[in-house]
Order: sequence, then structure tokens, then C-alpha cells
Amino acid sequence: MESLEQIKIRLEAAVPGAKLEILPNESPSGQHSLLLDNAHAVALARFLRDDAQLRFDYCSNMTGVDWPDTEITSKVKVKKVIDGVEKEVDEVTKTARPGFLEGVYHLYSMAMKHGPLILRLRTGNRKDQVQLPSFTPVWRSCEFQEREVYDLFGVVFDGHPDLRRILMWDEFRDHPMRKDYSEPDDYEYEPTPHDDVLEKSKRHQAAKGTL
Amino acid sequence: MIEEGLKNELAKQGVVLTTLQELYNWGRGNSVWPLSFGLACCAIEMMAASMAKWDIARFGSEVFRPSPRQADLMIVAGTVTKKMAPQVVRLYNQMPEPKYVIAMGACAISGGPFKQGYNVLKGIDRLLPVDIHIPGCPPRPEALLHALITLQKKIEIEALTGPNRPRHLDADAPSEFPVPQFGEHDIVPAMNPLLWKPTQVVR
Amino acid sequence: MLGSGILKGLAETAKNFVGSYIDESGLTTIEYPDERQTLAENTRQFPFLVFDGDDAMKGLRCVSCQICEKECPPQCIFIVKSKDKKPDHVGKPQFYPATFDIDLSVCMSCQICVEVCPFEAIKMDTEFELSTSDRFGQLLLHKGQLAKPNSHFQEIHPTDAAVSDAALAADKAKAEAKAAADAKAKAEAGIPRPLASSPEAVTIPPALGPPNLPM
Amino acid sequence: MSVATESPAPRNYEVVPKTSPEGSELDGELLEVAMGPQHPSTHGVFRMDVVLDGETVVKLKPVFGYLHRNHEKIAENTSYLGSMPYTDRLDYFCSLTNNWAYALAVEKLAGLQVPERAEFIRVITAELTRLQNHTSVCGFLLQDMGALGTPLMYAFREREKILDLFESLTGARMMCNYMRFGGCRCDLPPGWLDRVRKIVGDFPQFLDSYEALLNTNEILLARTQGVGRLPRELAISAGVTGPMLRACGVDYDIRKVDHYGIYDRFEFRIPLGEQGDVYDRYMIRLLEIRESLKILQQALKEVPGGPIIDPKAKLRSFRPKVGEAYGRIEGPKGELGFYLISDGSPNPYRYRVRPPSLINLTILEDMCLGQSVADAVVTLGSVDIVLGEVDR
Amino acid sequence: MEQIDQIFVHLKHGVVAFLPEGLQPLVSILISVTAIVLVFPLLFALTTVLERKGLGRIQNRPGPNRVGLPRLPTLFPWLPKLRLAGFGQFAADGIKSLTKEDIVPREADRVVHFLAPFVLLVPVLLAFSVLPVGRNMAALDLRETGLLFFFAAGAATELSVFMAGWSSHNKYSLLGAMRAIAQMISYEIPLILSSLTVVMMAGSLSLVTIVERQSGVNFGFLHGWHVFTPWGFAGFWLFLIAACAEANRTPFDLPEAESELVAGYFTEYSGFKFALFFLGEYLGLFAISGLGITLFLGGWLSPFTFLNWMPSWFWFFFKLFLMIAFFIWLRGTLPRLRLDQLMNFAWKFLLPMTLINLVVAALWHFTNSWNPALRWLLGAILLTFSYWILGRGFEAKFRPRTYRYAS
Repeated sequence: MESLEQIKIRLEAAVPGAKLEILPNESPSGQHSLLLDNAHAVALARFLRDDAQLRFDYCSNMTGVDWPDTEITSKVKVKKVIDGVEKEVDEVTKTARPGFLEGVYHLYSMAMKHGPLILRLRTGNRKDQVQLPSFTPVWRSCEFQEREVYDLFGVVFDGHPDLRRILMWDEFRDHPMRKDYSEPDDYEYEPTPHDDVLEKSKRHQAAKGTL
Repeated sequence: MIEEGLKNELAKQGVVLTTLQELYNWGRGNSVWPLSFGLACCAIEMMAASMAKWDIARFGSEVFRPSPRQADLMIVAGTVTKKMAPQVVRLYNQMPEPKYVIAMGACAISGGPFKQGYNVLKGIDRLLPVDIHIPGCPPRPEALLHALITLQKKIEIEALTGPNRPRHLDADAPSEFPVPQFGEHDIVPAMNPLLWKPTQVVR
Repeated sequence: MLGSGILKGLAETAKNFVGSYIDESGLTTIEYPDERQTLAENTRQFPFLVFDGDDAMKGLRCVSCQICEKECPPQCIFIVKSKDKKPDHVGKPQFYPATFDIDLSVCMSCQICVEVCPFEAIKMDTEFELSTSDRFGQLLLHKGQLAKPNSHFQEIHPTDAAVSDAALAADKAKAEAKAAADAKAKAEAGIPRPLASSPEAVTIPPALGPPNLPM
Repeated sequence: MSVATESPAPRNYEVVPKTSPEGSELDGELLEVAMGPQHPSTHGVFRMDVVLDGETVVKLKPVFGYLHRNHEKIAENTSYLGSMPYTDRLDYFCSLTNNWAYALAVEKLAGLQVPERAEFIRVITAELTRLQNHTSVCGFLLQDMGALGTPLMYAFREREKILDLFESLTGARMMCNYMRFGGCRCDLPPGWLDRVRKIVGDFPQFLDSYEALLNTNEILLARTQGVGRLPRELAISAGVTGPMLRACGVDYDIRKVDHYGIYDRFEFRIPLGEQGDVYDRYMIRLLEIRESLKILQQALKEVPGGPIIDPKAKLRSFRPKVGEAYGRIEGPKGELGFYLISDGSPNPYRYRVRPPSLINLTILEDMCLGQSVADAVVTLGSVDIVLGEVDR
Repeated sequence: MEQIDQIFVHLKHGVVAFLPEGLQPLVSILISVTAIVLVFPLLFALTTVLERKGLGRIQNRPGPNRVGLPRLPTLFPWLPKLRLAGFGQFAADGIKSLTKEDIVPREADRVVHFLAPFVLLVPVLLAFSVLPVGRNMAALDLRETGLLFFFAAGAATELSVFMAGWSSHNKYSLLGAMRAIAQMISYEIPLILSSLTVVMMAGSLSLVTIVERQSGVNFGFLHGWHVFTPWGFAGFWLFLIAACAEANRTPFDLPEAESELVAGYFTEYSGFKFALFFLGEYLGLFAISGLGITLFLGGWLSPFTFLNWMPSWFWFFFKLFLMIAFFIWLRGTLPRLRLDQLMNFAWKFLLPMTLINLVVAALWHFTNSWNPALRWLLGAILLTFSYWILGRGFEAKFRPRTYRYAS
């Protein structure tokens, strides 16, 4: 398989105007991923599937990841002169990162037997810009997995033929896999509670005690 | 086998009535047909119990009826999710009296390992009256047979009259239970307060 | 010819039918309440607490470190640490669990509590006949119900028990050697030193209360 | 080179108009039947909303979620080790392969090496799992065809023997919780390999009698051949994996493609189907059992000594570096993958299971349309789903 | 021996003889009816246990073996726990079914829902009346119409099945009922046509006469059962297949197909009504097996002349037991057919075979003067050839495959 950089160059050549970014992965797995821009994503995916050298005809895994608003603290070692002495000091910079939802696709090729190529798509934010282009027309295997991401993360896939909830019931309003989801409180009987469950069951005990 | 107090009560009722009662209890106790109804992992052990190695047929209970109308026993074998809970209650309501419920495995008793999940009902006894609980994840097939024997013993010594009479002979006791509806965040109601009376454990 | 496959199948079932009468392996049923399968040595069902000696509460190996409570995936263990200490098997004063509850209605028999326990204090039992109609009363086991003697452990898991006994014995030998060396060093130095960690210096708490505290 | 055609879009599901709008549903020509979630043939709590014209399926809509146990959410709040017993409960027929897939993903994430002995044990247990899964599936398929459980009983008779092996090794019949990151939990008990050898040695005899009972049975041939056909292109596009994919004639077995574990040390072949119908899926499974037996025989010859776990692996306070990894194995049902994102904490930030059963169901409707309801049941049976994995 | 053979006949005559003349026919009928109503349901009870045990043995397990006599501590405190190898199981099932709550769905047609099990049971019991279960032991010997009566009564069961399916207001029930109607009507034709050969050869519709026609002796020891002729042999198997379908037994149990239709037309039946359906189904099986025995297996005749000393009713019930065992065996082995395959099988295979069998029977009749061996051979060749021709279509379409391996 070509390296990720080569693929990126070829993709940019094939789909003019496409913005791509390689996201490095520092873990020993070394599975780096490619961030696509939403506007050209479907065209890029088609190219990946149909290109004679790549032929990623098989989208194995598709899932969502929730990244809430957060502050990224990065420590940089800076040399500073403090009290006249030059010292190495950690300088902590905090940058607020707005949250987003992410779709992750793991592509393999059954024809060429290579892979994985990891694609990522990101929504604008977690509230109102939660659209992503659907890859179901390109790879049918995304059909149920995109429905699942819609159900559990609340990502709306444009172009999906049948976007309904898949695991939860249709009347359900929440997106439970988001990090800020709070589950319904049914901790009436908790003989072995811990942490937040302990708090909740204590509330129940208190309520019961007043009755 | 029969307790002293019960024996005295039986003596009061007369021989014919007690014999009839014994015959009735013997009949329904030895012909417990389960509903073929599996939810999750425990269902496989339930099937294993009906297979050659343990053979639940020896107790006359291999007649797994697919239709609730012909079943006597509901083995809640596996995790009851909130999405499934209304169907479980509906199935129970469709069964004719006398009917029994065995909660097989940790999930059916309390939600078990999955009890922290947002879609998992924390025990079927919130919605249905459970006769026997089998702990284990999953319980061994022998444990299911043990539960069946326990249920048979329970049936065998049940008095058909008096305050401890079984539910199906009590005109005031309900034989159907409200089916929860799907709500926006949870099933409504999430439990039946008439049934679910947990003891208080202060922590 | 049409029907030969069906005849082959019929022959196969007939073979099994006849085999069930004449062949031992043709009737594989274990007639459970009358006969039982000999359980494999590794079989696990639910955890129990090991104690040494005769007194369950005195000999409990658990030092209430709460690692199992933290690691238990379904969070079915609840421990309250004691306020005082009592000596463990090597004589070192340790905390003990004032409350140790396991909710069998949640336990998934995964054995992770056994794996993470550094004190050989919690092990897996093989008892499975626990069906009950009383969920709240019978399935929440307290310290008194959980405590079982080491002999029980030796009986159900002989290999594991031998390993664990050897580890504990080595532990004890090491502790004794250290105590002896300390004593020797102390005698040589001639300086009396308060023995904070020796068993003599600690007042052993009296009976640890009823094993089964009412909730 | 042929460029893959645009994958056929799934049909949009709308309520079918009934022929008489105000009559009862029995008046119309079409009959809507909700098969499940409690139905004898749905292998658990799966539901198919079927629209029938007479007995012909004109629409089939799978409904999931009746066993959605929030495995992924729970795993994000549990330590890496704590999720291991939960993976047992995904595909509750094959806990050991689930363990392996998860361990493999974590090993990729944390860069752990598995000792050789542990690799052998993993292969042996995984192939035993495949044996019992495939025999049971064939039994269930026959059950769906109405064979009153006899093939299933025979399959379970053999499965019990394998479960006894698992129990003596891991302590539990079904929920083994055996593999650990960088190896296995405990070493083999004495005499265990001999017991495996005996069962592996006896298995071909059982398979012969099993095949004599079924393979040439005219009713089975008539019920399965030409039923539930799946075209090759659609199978690839829909991400179908495992025996189902190979029954369509696609040569794709992750054991051969990824060379994970020590599979490239063993000689085995990949059986391929032609037509992709239910009969092919059934036969491919039986043939795969024979190949698994071959692997087992080779593996049992030369189990080396040595440690069973990577000494670097930590049981407690295991914190992989920030990053992500996707690990996959060839499970008995298809490609079982785990996708993990670590943020450096003891719990995974994102934990995702790529369930083969769910994705193999994508094309259920395509396979069933135009066939009778009895065929739909058999087709579903041939997909080999386990709801714990479909809904997670 | 004659005494034992005729013991039931004598008993009945003995009872009737005490009564005034005017009452005698009525009481005679009543006794016969009581006998049928008692014996066959009892046989049903035993069969349920035997079937469950037999299926168990096929599947390497013992089946019901724990439920014996009821323990009634108040009446018989000294009675030990008797297991009777599980033969008390039917009593427990019976008590439970009788006392089980009877549910009628709200939307159901109550009257029809109530009537359906009885409409099944009554014709089946009627059909028994013409079956000769022993020498001089037919409750009703209809000289002119015996077989016709049997089929007429038997056909009424179809009505019951449809009543049950329709009145339940359940989709599965309705599908089951529709399947049942299609199946039963289709298989009625091969069933009747295969019986027709016997009528043709015996020249009578009376079942008693048909049995008597088979009492001839071949080779000095073998009774001349129809099954020992080529047309009779083929006719018997064709009859058996059609009977299997008529009785809704595996592999033709589509109307109650568990994996597809939950429980088919009796999905909505509970308690005693369900038990009646169960009873009716089994009695139907007994009746049609009894007819098969009467037509092809020599009815109450013994197989060999040297066994003639055994009572005739024993032979009937022994053959009935073998037939039931065969049906149980089939049930433990075979998967189920699909509806269109079922229809194809009836119309494209069974029907032509029965017609050819009629021709063979006619040939047999007209070659009466030939050498028996030659006659036998001719019939056998004709039938085998047509069987092969008809089966070829199937084998061209469905056959075991060979598989390739990836390189």
C-alpha cells in the first residue's frame, strides 16, 4: 500500500480543492489517519474506492467519537531568565478547543488485501452543525453503522437513505454516547454503590427517609 | 416436606379438598411448560439445560411453547433492556394463569454487570412478580434445574385457600401488569410501585 | 435416487436411538439432582473470603485494601474499612473490613477480584445452587456469609490453594526472619526501640462485633 | 480491472399503503407481520418487520436494539482490564475469540508482545471456539427449517465437550475471561492438551455422522439451494465478512490477510462457495470446521514452553499512551474488530466494537425480497447472528 | 384363543343381552362409542409420553422419566415416591391443561373460537367408528360406504383448522390456517387416489371386506397383505406420505411451523382448548394410521399364518404402535418443507405416482394368469421407472456440490 502522504498527494490531485490533513497517531499502533473536508468527502471516498492502485472496496468499521469543548493544556519547555539565572521552565499554554463530533472510517481492500486507511470527518460543533456527508452510497456497510452514530451521537448524515434511530426507540430524545449524557436515575436499591452511584443512591435514601 | 402449620390448616379443610389440592399442585408442578423466550447469554445456558447433557425433559419441562398462550413459565433469561421491557410484560400478560417467572442470571435479577447502562432495566422484578431468582452470570444449566426444582417445591406446598393462596386464585390480585411506554428519556413508568418494594440499605 | 438422503438421515437417527440403549456415550445425560458432574478444578462461581484458623472474623485475610472494590467491573463489592487494626497472618497489624458485602445479583463471576487481590484473601467458590425467591435477603451476602475457611479453599481448588499457601508461608517466613534479624540487630545494638510494627506492641481489638450487622 | 459499480442504495422504508385504507389490516392484499422481538426463529430478541404478499416477502425491515446493553458506554467508564469480561458477553457463543480481538487491539495500542506459548494457546482456544460455533450454527439453521432440534442436540452434545475443556482451562463454560493484554491469564492445567487431542481426534467422526444426517437430505437441499442468494459485489460493498463472504466466492480471511497471531505457521485452506446461497453458507461452515481441525492438529503438536504473558504487561493501573488503535481478527462470525482511543487515563476514551453480526445483516432485506417467509427465516438463520453482538 | 380374540365382542353381547329388546341397538351403540372415546384418548396419553421419550432417545437423552404417580400425602401417607419411568407425565399435563386459564382474545370471534376444537375432535372420533380394530370389532360396518364415510368425516377437520385460524384474529393463526387448507386439500387427492387402488382390487368400500380380502395365504405362511404387491407397496408409501401431510406431521407440519408461524393456527389457544387440539391432532394421526393398516397392512390380520393364534385386536394395535413409532422417527429426523415445495410435491410427484399406481394395479388385475414372479417384476419395474423419471427433475435442480479452495 502507498504511504499516507502519497495517498494524500494523489487525492489532492484527483479531487481539486479538497483539503486534507494527516492526523498523526503517537501510539505504538502507528495507525495515522486522514482528515477529509466535508464538502469533498464523497468524491474523495469514491476515488479511494475506484482507484486501481488503492481499491478500498471495503469499509470495515465506521464509528463516531465525541470531543466536547475542552481546554488543551500544552507544556512547552522554555528557557527563561528568572532572577538573573537562566532556567528551564515549563510554560503552560491553554487553548480552548471547541467541541465537535467525529466520524471515523476504517477502510480495507478486499481486492488488493491491504489496509487499513483511516478517514476522519468532523462536524462544525456539537449543537447545530452536526451534519456529515453519508458514505452509504459509496460503501453499503456504512448504512447501519451511520444510523448507529446518528442514534448514539446525534450526527446527521446527509444523503443517508434511511436515517432513523437504530438501537434506541424512536421516541428517545437523547444521544447517550455523548460524553455529557446523563442517564435516567433509577438507583432506588443499590447495596454496593460507588462514586456517583453512591451520590445518587444517597439521594434516594434521603428521599425515602422523609416519606 | 410439608410444614406443620400448613398441615394443621389442611386438616381443617378435610380430606377430599386437601387431596384435590395435592393433585392440582402435583399436576401443575410437574407439567411446567416454559415459554421459548431467550433474551441474551443466559438463554444459551437455558438451551443447554434442555439439551442432551442435562435434559430438562426429565422434569417434563422440555415443551418449550413458542406461543405465550400455552406456556406456564417465563424464564427471563438474560438482560432485559428498556426497549424490550414492554414486550416482556406484554408476553407475561398474554400467558394464562397460573403462571410463574424465573429470573435467570444477574441481568434479569438486577441488571447485573450491565446495570449502569442507560438502556438496561435494573431487574425484571420492577415490572413483574418473580418467583425464583437464579444468581450467576450465566448460571450453570444445573442451576436452572435447581431453580425448577425449587419452583416445583414451592408449588407443591402452596395452599389454595387462605391468606397465602397463590395469586391466580386471589380475585383481587392482578394477573396482568401495566405495560410501560416509551418515553423521551426512559420508559414510563420505569417500575411498578405495587410490585417493586426494595429494602433500604443505608450506605 | 430421490429419497436416499432422507434414508441416510433416518439411519443416523436410528443409530443414535439404539445407541442410547446399548452405548454409554449414546446417553450423555447427567441426571442432575441424583448425579452430578464433577466440576473442573478451575470452576468459578462467586467469590468468598478466606480465613485462617477457626474464628472466621479473627482469621479473615482481607485487610480492607479495597483494590477489589475498585477493580470489580460491575461494582458489586462494598467495603467499609475498620477504624482499628488487627494482626494479619504474619502478625503485622492491618485494617480489616468492618463491612464486606457482595451483591450476588450483580456479580458476573469474572474473577478479577481474585486476580488483583495481593493478600490471597478473596477466592472463587464453586457453589451454584443458590436459587431463591428472596432477592433482597438471600442474594446480598455479608461478611459472615462470605467468610469460609482455608480448608474449604484447599478442598475446592487444591492446586491454587497450594500455590497460595506456599506464597503466604514464604511471606510469613520472610517476616519472621526479618523480625528475628531485627531483634538480633536490636540486641546487638543494645538500644531499645519501640516496636511499632511488632505484634506485641499492638492491642488486639476484642471481638469484632457481630458478623452480620443488621442493615 | 473492473471498477466497482455504485453500490445499490438500500430502499427507503415507508409505510406500505394498504389497499383499503379504512378496513382492518387483514382486508388488504398485503399483510404486515412483526416477527419478533420474541419469535422462535429470530435467535434472540431480533425483530423483522415483514410485509407479505400472500407468503412472499415484499419488504423486510430489521429492527435492532432489544439487547442494546450499552457495552461501549460502560467500557468508557471502566478500566481496560474491566472491559475484558464484558467482551465475553458480546458474542456469547465465542467468548475466547472476543477476548482475543480485544486483547489484540490493546496490545497494538500499548505495544505489548505476546509470548509464543500464549500465542499457541490463543490459536487452540480460538479454533475450538470456531468448531463449537459452526456446529451449533448448523444446528440452529436446521432448527429454523423445522428439524425439531435433533441436529442441534447433536451439535450441543459435542459443544458440551468443548465447553468442559474451556471450563477446566478458564473456570467458566461460556464467559471465559481468559486472555490478558500480552498473553493469557493462567497456564494450561496438566493433561489439558491431551484432552484437546482426544476431542480433536474424535471430531471428524462426529462430523461424518453429522453430514450423513443432513448433507444429502433432499429436504435440506430443496430448502437451502438457491435461497437467500447474495451477489459477490453486494457482499463486498456491504462489508459482509466471515463464512458468509467466502460463500459468495470472495477469498478474504483475516487469518491469511493480516497474519495476526501465529496463523502463518499453519497450513490451512480457505473453502470458497460459488452461488452465495444458504446451502453454500452451510457447507462452507462445515468445511471450515475441517480446516480448523487441521490447524488444531498442527498447533497441538508443538506447543512450546515458556511464559504465558508479556512481563511488561500490568494488571492494575494500566494506562496506554495517548493514541488510537484498531485491531481485528477473523472471528467465527466474521471480522471482529475493536477500535480504541486512549487519552492516557486508565479508562479508554472511546471503545468501539465492530460487530460482524450487525454488519452482515445489512443486506438481509436484499437476500429475502421475493422469497417466502419460510425462506426469510432460513436466510436469517444462515447469517449466524448473536444479538449480544448485534446490539451490544 | 378364540375366546380371547372375541372377548370384547362377547362382553358387549353379554351386556346387551340383559336389556330389553328395544334398548339393545341403542346400548350397543353407546358401548361402542364409549369404547372408542376411552381407548383412543388413552392411547393418545400414552403416545405423548412415548413420543417424548422416543425423541429423547433419538437425541441421546432419556426424556421424561421423573413424573410418576401423584403423591397424595393426606390420603396415602405411606406411598413412596414412584417414578414409573416418567409414565405419569401425561396425567400431570392433563391436570394442568384442565385447570389452566382459558384465554379468548378480545378481538376473536368467540363462538367460532370455542367451536373449533370440538369441530376437530368430533369428526375424528366419528372416523374411528368404521375402523375394524379386530375381528368383528368395527363399531359401524358400512358395507357400501365405509371408506367414503371415513374420508368424509376426516375432511371435516379442515374446517376446524380454518375456524381456529380465522377466529383467533391473529396473523400467524391466519397464515397457519391458510397453509393448512392448501396443504390438506392438496394431499386429500393423493390420499384418496392411493386408497382407490385398494378399493379397485378389493371391489368393496367396506373396510371389513377389505381386511378379509387380505387374508389369503402366500408361500404357505405369509398373509396376502396388499403391501406385498408392487401396487400395494407403492400405494402404502404414497398413502403414508399423504397421511403425514394430512395429519400435519413433520416434514409437513407447516400449519404449525414453530420457527415461522409461532404455533400456527392454534397460536391463540390456551388451556383445555389447546389440549383438545392436541388430542384431535393425535387422534387424527391414529385414525389415518388405522386406515393405512386396514388398507395395506392387513388390518387385524397377523403377518404369518403360524401367528394366527394371537388375538386380532392385538395385531391391529401392534401395527398402530409401529406406525406411530415411524411417525415419531420421521419427526426426530427431518426438517420441514416449504409451502410451494409442498404443493409441487403433491401435484407434480404424488399425483402422477398415484395415477401410475392405479394403472399398475389394473395391470396386476388383468395379468392374474401370469407367473407371479413375472407379474411382480413388471409392476416393480414400471413403478421404479416412473419414480426415477419423476425424481430426476428434482435431482437436476438440487444436488450436493463440491467446493474449491482459495489458492
